[in-house]
Amino acid sequence: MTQELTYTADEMMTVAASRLLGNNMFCFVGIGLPSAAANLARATHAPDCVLIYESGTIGTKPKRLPLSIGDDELAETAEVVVSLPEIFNYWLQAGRIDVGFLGAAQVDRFGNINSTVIGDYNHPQVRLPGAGGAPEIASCAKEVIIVLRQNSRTFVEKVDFITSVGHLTGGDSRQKLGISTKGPTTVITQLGILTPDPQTKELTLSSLHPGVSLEQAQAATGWKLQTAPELRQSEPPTSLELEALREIQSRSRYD
Amino acid sequence: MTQELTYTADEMMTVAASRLLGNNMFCFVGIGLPSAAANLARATHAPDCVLIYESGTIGTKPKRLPLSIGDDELAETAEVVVSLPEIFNYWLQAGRIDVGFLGAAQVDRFGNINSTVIGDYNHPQVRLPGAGGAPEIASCAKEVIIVLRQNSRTFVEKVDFITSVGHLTGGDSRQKLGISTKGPTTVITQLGILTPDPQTKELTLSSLHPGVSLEQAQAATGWKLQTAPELRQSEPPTSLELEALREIQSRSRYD
Amino acid sequence: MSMAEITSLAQAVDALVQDGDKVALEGFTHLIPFAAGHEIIRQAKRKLTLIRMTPDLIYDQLIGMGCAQKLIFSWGGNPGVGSLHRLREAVEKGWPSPLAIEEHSHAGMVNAYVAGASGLPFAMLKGYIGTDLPRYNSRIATVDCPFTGEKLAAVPALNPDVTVIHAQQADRAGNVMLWGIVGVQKEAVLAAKRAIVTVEEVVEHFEPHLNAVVLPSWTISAIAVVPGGSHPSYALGYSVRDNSFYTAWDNISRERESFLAWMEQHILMSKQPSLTNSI
Amino acid sequence: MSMAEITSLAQAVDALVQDGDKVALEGFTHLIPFAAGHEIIRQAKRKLTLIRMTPDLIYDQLIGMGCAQKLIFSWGGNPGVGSLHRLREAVEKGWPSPLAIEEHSHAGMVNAYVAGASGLPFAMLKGYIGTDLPRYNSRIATVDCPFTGEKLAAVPALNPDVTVIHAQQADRAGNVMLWGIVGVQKEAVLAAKRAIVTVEEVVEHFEPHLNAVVLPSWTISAIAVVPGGSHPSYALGYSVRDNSFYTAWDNISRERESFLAWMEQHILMSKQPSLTNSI
Repeated sequence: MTQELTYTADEMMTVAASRLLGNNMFCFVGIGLPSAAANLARATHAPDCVLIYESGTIGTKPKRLPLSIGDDELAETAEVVVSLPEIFNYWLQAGRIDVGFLGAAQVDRFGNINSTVIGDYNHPQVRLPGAGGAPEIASCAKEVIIVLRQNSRTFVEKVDFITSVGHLTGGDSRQKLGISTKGPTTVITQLGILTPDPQTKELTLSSLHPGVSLEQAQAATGWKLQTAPELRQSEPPTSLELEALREIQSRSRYD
Repeated sequence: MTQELTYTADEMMTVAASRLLGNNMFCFVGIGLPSAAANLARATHAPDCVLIYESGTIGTKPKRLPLSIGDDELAETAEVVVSLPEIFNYWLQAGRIDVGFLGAAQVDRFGNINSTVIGDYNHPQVRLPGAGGAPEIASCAKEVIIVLRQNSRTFVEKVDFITSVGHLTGGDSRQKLGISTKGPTTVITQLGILTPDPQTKELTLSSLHPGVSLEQAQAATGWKLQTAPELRQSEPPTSLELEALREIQSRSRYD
Repeated sequence: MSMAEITSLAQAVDALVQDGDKVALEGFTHLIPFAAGHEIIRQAKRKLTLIRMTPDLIYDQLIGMGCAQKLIFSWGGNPGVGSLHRLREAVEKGWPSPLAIEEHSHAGMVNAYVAGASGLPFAMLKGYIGTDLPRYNSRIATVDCPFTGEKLAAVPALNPDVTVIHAQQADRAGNVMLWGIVGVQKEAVLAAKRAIVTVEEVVEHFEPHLNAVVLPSWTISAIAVVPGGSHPSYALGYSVRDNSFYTAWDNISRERESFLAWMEQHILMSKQPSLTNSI
Repeated sequence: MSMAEITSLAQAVDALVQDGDKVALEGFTHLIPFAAGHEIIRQAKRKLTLIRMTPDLIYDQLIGMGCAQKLIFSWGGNPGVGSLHRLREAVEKGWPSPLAIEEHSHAGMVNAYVAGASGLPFAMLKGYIGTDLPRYNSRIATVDCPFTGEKLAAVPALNPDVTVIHAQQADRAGNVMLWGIVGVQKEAVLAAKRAIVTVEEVVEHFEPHLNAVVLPSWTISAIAVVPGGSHPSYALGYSVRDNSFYTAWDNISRERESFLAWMEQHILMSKQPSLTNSI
């Protein structure tokens, strides 16, 4: 009889996200949840995954999770550090990035990301930090993976402001903008995994994390949630994954 | 009684050219005659003249004249070495250069430079090396000084090919191209010094080197040579100038 | 061009930053010129157009103290912590004064600095595609490739009146070297009419570092020696990031009163960097 | 992306250079990849579009040996010596085969590589103003600034099939470092589909140099260790420029017969760099 592991919903989310990164992939990593997942991947199944942060640190191997995009640890453990014009033009815009790994304040039914403003732009209800590198990561990386906590305020029918384009209004509307990259291929939350329908590009539920019900997922979604043809259950974190994640996080306290 | 110094026409030319460079000037230097004159200026009256070669060497202080634009001596004695995109974009195009110091295969009545081809472009009589950095030096440096040996083949009414624009067809035709820099302000040869007429922009003779007659200058010019209102005689090289020039050249034998 | 003068920070700010200037303080998380920003606050410069890719605590302070009338930026937050309360209150409620914003993406800002450093009137990039930013920022336009017809985004060049950066070292000739995460500082300095650099120290000769940026003396107007001048950010090789201060700022800055009291005590009454955190 | 493979020069050229390719050998006077060019000659690659800012002796040799059908360049000469006789004879008389030329200025070429490295379809610059180059090169166009109306020159991006460079060092992971005059090599490599690098030596760790360029392993297809591989140009820290060879080339290359005899003896019959000139 194997012992049941206990883990949090956030841990499940991070582990599920980490599994999507393959070895040798070039991954442009956002700070926060994406950074945790990417470094977990590097600590487990993808030791040669190349992590790139927008501060210009390429092939960085931090031992603790960076609090900011430009922590000294990122520079000191990088294969090479380049200037911002180089990272955005010679690396991102040039199409060298396999996966853009993004967080978001809000995501909508078609995977568009809002990190700019809640409410009207000129009279904001909540002013968010803004775009940063995300708009060009979303259009230039070969594909985009989004990780965020899901609730009815973060998963909305339509974002108030498109900071970074996903599948726009669905169907082929993204391609019609002249973008040839895939856009969001997976959205991972603490409840499950969503993937765009191949035709409509609407985000559909393709996996539920253990112990999460369809009703819970629907309640945390601002549109009528469809399920993918095969709704799977996510594999729970292995003890190896959990151990590695907790080890990383224990090295990353900043107070 | 002072002893008469003997010197060659080429030495007179180089000395006359060197005198035009002021201390602290930023000078973008072509290889060959301009390089000799610029380094003579640095060895005599303009020790803080900042020499920039298109290889990206800024503030370089070579002890011997470089045979090529990228000699190791240029890199090793430079204040800083930058890449080619930086030297052309961040330094030349950005307008940081006071003087562009150029050689030429041919120059015409309005100071346009040909270093591309003699005869028809598609069926050349003589194929020359081509533009290099000169077209943008000619338009982006605040002013341009040209140094070349004068004869009826190098000083022509109209160049076969405008590689680097001078005063185009004279008058305000240069400005009408949208260029705000001064263009060629002086042409120095082994016979004398030419400057553009303030109105017509035609190159006129403003100084003859000692021992050179007006007739000799006219014979070496492919158009009817006008003299400036005040035709001066160039000061002969001083013993200091000659000594410095010969010292530089004695360090610069390449065989 | 003339060489950089080594002077005091107070003199440099007094001589080179004027009310109404477009001022860029750059440093991407690393080498943020906090001390110079504090001096701008102490000298009560007004109506500045503040430019910075990542306005963080120092811009929260400048904005909260009423120095700015406009902000050009691409990401405004307290990295890893949350919102900038002073920036938000200025944008949302106009306190202490209304703040106009011109908002870009990082790629747009970076290329605008590159264009400024290159003497070009604008920059182009594959950018802003499908985003709502151009709807609210008329300074994002398009340009067509004359060979392929491809439509590209265009943004006007950034040419600050003054750029301010912090670097690790200057040499006696007034050249400046920075290393580690070098950001967009080279371009921000070269794009500016004037440049102020604070440094950790002056050295006889630069020891090489991989990926070091050397700014020749002629590109800089004034250098001031201010050890710890990037605190609470850091200077690689000299200090570490004071993450606890970034966390503490969230509370300090949340209310106007606590913010003003902190600024009074730690910045206005001080002539020195308020805190140091050397290795 | 995958990492660079350390292999022989012959294997690298065989695997990565195909007949008909657009091939850029870069190195601005310094670090010119002569040995790699010689291997391309030995392997009798044909119908290449050769790209290089400053075609000098190595391109004279490639052209004279019939490898090229087109040349994209901005200055073609024997630096400090004079003309390239083989290039001239190809352009003027079509020997050994006709050579199409696409001619730019240095600034145009540099920016075309930058655009290529940046994934942009074209580059813009304040360039070619008032020159006759656009009359004979239809790949020089203009673009208007959408903000100021200023007219700028535009050139298409350069994206070679293969870029070949020589560098001082590689490390065991296949990263490459060059220093001294670094030219446009970083951009030429990043703009290319494939890249071959010859190096003086493989080291355990890179010692930093001011202004060094480090090309990560992932940007390079193959690395070959070829000490002296830039002779008669030089590798700063390893060799000096063999100026006497540049001077001698003027005579060697003047006549077809003397040229072919020299190539036969020194290049075709050799598997090694024909001459070395170490410090």
